[in-house]
Amino acid sequence: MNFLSKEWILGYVFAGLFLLMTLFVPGFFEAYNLINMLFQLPELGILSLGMMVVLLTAGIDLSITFLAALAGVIVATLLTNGYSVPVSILAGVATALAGGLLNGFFIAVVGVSPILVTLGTMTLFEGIVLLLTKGNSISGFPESYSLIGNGLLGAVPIPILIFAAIAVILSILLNKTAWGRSVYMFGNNPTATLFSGINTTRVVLWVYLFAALMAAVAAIIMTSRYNSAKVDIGSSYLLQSIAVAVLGGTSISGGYGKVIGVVLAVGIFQIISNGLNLLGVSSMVIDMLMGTILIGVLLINYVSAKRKQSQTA
Amino acid sequence: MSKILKSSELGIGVILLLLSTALAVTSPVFLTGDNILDILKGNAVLGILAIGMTLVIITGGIDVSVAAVTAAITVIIGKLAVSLHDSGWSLVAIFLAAPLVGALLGLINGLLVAKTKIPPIVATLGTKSILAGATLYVTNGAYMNSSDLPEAFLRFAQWKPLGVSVLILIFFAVALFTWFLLNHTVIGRSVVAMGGNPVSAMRAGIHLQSVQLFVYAYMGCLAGIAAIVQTAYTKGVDPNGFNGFELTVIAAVVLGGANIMGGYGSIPGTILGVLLLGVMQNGLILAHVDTFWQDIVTGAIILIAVTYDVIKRKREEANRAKIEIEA
Amino acid sequence: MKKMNKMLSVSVSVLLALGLMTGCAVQKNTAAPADGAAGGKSDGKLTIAVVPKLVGIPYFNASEKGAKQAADKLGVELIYTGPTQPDAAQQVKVIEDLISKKVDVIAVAPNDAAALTPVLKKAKDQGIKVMDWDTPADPSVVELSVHQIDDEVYGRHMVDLLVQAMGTDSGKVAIVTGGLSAQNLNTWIDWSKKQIAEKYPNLQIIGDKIGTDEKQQVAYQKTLDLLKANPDLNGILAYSTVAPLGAAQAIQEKGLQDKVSLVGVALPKDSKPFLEDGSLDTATLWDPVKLGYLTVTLAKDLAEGKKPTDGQEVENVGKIEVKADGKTVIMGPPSDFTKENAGNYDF
Amino acid sequence: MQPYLLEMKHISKTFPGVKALDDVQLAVRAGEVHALIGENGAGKSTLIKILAGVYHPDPGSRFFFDGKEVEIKKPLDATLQGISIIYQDLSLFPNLSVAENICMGRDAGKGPFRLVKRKEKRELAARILNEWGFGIDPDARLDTLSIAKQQLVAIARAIAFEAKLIIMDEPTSSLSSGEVELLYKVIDDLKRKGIAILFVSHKMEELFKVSDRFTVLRDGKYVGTYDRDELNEERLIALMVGRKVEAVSRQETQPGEPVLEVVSLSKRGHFKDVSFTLRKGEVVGITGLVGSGRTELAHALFGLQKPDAGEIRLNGKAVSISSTQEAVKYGIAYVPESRQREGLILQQSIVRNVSLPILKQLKNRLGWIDGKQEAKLAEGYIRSLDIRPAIPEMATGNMSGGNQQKVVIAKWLSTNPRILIVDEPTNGIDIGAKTEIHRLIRSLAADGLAVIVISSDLPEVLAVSDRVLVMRKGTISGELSIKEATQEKIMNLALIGSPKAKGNEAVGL
Repeated sequence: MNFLSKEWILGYVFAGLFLLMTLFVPGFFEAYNLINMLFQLPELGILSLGMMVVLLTAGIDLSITFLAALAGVIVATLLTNGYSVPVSILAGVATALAGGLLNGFFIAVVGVSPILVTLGTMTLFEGIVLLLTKGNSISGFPESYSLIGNGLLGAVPIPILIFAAIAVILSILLNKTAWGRSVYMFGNNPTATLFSGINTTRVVLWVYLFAALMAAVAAIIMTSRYNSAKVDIGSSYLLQSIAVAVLGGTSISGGYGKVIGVVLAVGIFQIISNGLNLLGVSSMVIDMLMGTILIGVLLINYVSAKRKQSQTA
Repeated sequence: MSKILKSSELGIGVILLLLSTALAVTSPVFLTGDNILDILKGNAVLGILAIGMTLVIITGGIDVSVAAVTAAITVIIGKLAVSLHDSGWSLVAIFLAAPLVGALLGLINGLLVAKTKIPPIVATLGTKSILAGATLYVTNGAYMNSSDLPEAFLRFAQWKPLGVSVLILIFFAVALFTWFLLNHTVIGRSVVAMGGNPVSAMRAGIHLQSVQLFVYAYMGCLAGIAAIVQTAYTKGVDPNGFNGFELTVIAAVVLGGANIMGGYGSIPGTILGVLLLGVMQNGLILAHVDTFWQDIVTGAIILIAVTYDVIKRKREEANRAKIEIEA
Repeated sequence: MKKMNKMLSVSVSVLLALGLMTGCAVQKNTAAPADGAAGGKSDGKLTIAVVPKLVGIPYFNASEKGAKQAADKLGVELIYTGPTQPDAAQQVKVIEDLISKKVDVIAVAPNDAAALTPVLKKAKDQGIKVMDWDTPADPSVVELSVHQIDDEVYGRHMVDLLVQAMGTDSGKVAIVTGGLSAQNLNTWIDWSKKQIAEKYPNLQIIGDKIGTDEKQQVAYQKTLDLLKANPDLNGILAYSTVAPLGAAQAIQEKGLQDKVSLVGVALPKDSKPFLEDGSLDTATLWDPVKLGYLTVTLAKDLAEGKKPTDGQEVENVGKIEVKADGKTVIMGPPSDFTKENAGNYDF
Repeated sequence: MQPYLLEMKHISKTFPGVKALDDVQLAVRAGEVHALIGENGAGKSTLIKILAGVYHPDPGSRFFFDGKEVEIKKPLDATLQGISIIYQDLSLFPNLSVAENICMGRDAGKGPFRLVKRKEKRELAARILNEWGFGIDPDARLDTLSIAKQQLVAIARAIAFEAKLIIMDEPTSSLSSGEVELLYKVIDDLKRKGIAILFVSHKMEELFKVSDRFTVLRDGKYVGTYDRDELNEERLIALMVGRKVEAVSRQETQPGEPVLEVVSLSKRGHFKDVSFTLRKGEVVGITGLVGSGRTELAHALFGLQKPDAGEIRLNGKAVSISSTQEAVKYGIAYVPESRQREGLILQQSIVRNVSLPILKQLKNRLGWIDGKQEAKLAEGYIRSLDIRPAIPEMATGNMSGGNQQKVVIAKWLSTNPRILIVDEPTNGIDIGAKTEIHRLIRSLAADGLAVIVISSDLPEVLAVSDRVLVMRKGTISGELSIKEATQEKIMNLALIGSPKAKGNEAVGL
């Protein structure tokens, strides 16, 4: 076991922060607040997992939050027009997948660089949502729908269960299936992966479809939790999800990244934002701290990697 | 002739030309000198930042903190203006401080990128949130209007030598200077060489870390100039005025044919990219495109432009191979 | 093992540094002293949380000022906090954390009314009094709704002002707005449109509302384009506190002060230069400082079980109007700022 | 005897934990071609990097150049002293013009804001290109040139720096035979002008053709310096390896039924009207100039490129191969030209590289990758192909070239192919490993595999093939059985399209 790996370092930071907050922030270590955090964390967590998979292939998906908004608006429109919950959710997921397919098509088939494609589709999806909603929010969903985002199973919030399930499934997909293995291999060396008889087009297409699916799931949780769908809901998660994925150890140039790292990273973000909010620290300062921590953890990684190198070389 | 046809700016040029023709047909106002000057003036800030970003992208880097840096400097300009009032020094102080502070902030990015090997997008994402948070924390978002700015600065903002706004001239000057820097100075060629092949560049005696420090500092310096132009353009300071602007800047550069992985990128291309975005925004209103369709059209045009570019490049490559075998 | 110790010490020192920074930040933030947050009610003081749509913009800074004045005067603890972006999701998180903190009253200006309904219900379940201010939330959850203005009156008032400035009730007008998805702006725009349809049938609205991203330079550019695309334009209605400034700047630049009339929602201090040269004819707004003051005053009353009454005189604010439902409070009519009076305000 | 141009004495270099060079010496005279040889890991590249200023030698090392003791601290110092190095990857800039490539580095060390004299540079570049008859447009962008032309640009660059010593690291590794001849001619010209050349290569034949003297290194130690007359191939190999290496003993195989038939296959701009048959158990060598369409043909067979016309028949049945996974399905395997770029995922382990093409077959009951089966597979190949180090979790990037190539071959054997296409199998692999790879190819054929070996290395082609196809300008210009094939005949087919030259002079390009 390498106790100095990126993931362990994140674990130390997570535990340390948790301890610090428990000791010094009143109200932090209370059942209500802990459950509260479990409600808050999944949206960003799920989007970050989607982003992580894209980053593994050395790509990026700037359209992820607006795709989520689009999926959410579709679900909301159908729900408010009397369609049943499953039908509406299915339609939302289908819409997101269509968006993911569009991204995937331009990236994997045509070969345009991901940042360009998703920059374009980001604007495109935003435009479609605006056109559909005229900028207004859509609300008023059935009670059963709002359970998804607000319900508890025993004492555990349903969204965190969804997040946990996704994390486990993604872990298995990435580590135990041919697709997952190909994702890492493609991230390291796309040419050699293609030359090994892997259908890299399909691998990448599925990556963007997966990200789109994550966008849809996050959208369902958000619309259900907030009882509303709107063009800019969750828009601040875009850069946050990249930051979380990277903080979680995902290499922006592809080929490395672990689910556990991203989960810890989203936990770190959650603890900081919640703890400091409880302390009454201004949101602006929280933003600053997030940036500092991002750079700080990467510096630690850099230093430890360098030390390791000089020891083994 | 064949050289012109092959240049990587061609794709975007064609799209811009088509769009402009369509607009000229639909709107009589589009091709007037007045409108063109408005487009240029309105996109001077974007242009200046995009030019700086071109150098960063050529080296294979990226700077997502650019909007936060520019916003921070507009605030500093505002503070300077208030504390110095109308004294003759205020203008000098602003013109010295803005690029200098920008270069210093850029240098921090450069140090992070060059010395710690943190990927540029991540390092600058970090500095972005620190800087944006700090700016808001210090100002609390307070807005400043023209009555807070010195008279001399306002006169400067209105100055129109040769009938062209000084802001456009600054944009052109920055473009021209950077083009010259990139093509005719040692550091400029080092930037291009590093983008083409960093290992070879090191072997040829180019100090890569210095090049990186330079491009990020230069980006920061241009952000300072952009902040002056922005303040002159809006005659006010809005700490929130640049939220999300970094993506527009990057879009302009990559639309202009720069390779996001480094190596390729040109000042004329970037200017075309800036113009495409500017013309699009301008034209959608002039052509009376429905508000709610505007984003969709913009997104679609970006997709078409980048796809066209890729297809063109692929075709070129195929043709290149053919030439070899027949020769 | 040695290596590990080293690593741990690095981690710990980073954590300490963070803790230190946090400490400083808290100290600086005198509005919410750490121990006040800690005890909540330990010193018997009421804790009132006022949540704006976002922090760090002039309008909500002005309300914060008023809220603080009221808190000092009335001896209550005030927490004024919100997200840094007008994102409903972030706002919900802020409120959830406030619930954890066990405040007594939460007054919120929703980014998206519907999106807050679940979290406000949760707050109520925890025994927290819930009210809205600035922008109405779901009326079924809030116990009190503080409106600066009657939306219908305000929307119609803007059109009246524009007609007055144009000097005629026929011609072409355009609508420029801050964000296409801003709920309160859209409400006003809808009432304005209704007013035009009902009262000024000869006014023609050109195109749909134009969004400007809450950015002055964007409003400036788009208004320029608008003026060029419609040379026969007579008037512009500008909603959001940033859009009128950009629009006025465009009119100023093209020297169209006499040809194109502009009425907008703007703070007097920001719009003074434009009012003075006539590019902006009238800015109309309420006093956000008073709004903050009123919000905290009524929040305290709410916590103490006092209901507002129609015509009640609120200190430093004036007479308020209470609608028939007994919980919708209207601060008063809008103030119109012109070049004559703009200098008298400090917000 | 003239004095030495370059003299390095007592050169040692210690890396943390490793002594890469131990009291090594090297002396080169002006106007000679001096071969620096040794197996991979012998310390050649470390020594070259010290010469180039990339590494600093340990204290006590002494370095004389042009009569005085010098200290080389950074790459630029070496260049300015008159030592130019042409790296195997050429170290050029694809996005710059030829002229700029030639002059790159001239301004290094000057103030960053000094102006670049582009016109002057262009003139200098044009003059050199012209004087030496390289026939390259100084304004062309480098990435529009062939590798051979790029190599000439690299040489022109050394000339432009008035180099007194040019180090060439495996200069012929990506050149075809004809281009190699051109390079020899240039080397001759350089010699005549008194420029010394330090030549690093693994190809015995060419070493004896161009070199005047040899310095041999082994395991970071100096073995000796010898005149050409003192050595023969066998002796040289013995000096390098420290033992005797046996030549490939050829197991004669009986070709079986045709496995692959290619009929009039064409791809516009790449190859035209290519027809041949490949039988079970035989090795067919395909050679010709780089750019003659060999690799493109292989790509078409492996589904990486769609041919415009013609037919591919497998076991008598016409098939269309439009993707790599289809190729794999049909039992075709391709060991690509560039091991590092196309063959392996260097960051990943041996296990993961070997299992990559058959991941879908390694499923257990849950549909997951069966880790045990996967490890067993890799361990099996590590044993049967003698891959070293025998650590399944070893990242392939940390292995030697020969072992890397074995991993690539293992990867393909795991798919149970019927046809194995090997492109430049021993590029940059040292002698010992080279014969091992050759032996492996022969034994695979003996086991019934049909093998195509694409190579520019004529001795290699002759060593492993049963039949040789020569390509020229996209077509097959001739076929030779191993009994009739000679290097000369192959060269003639590759260059002029007929096995008999009118006179030997015509060959030299």
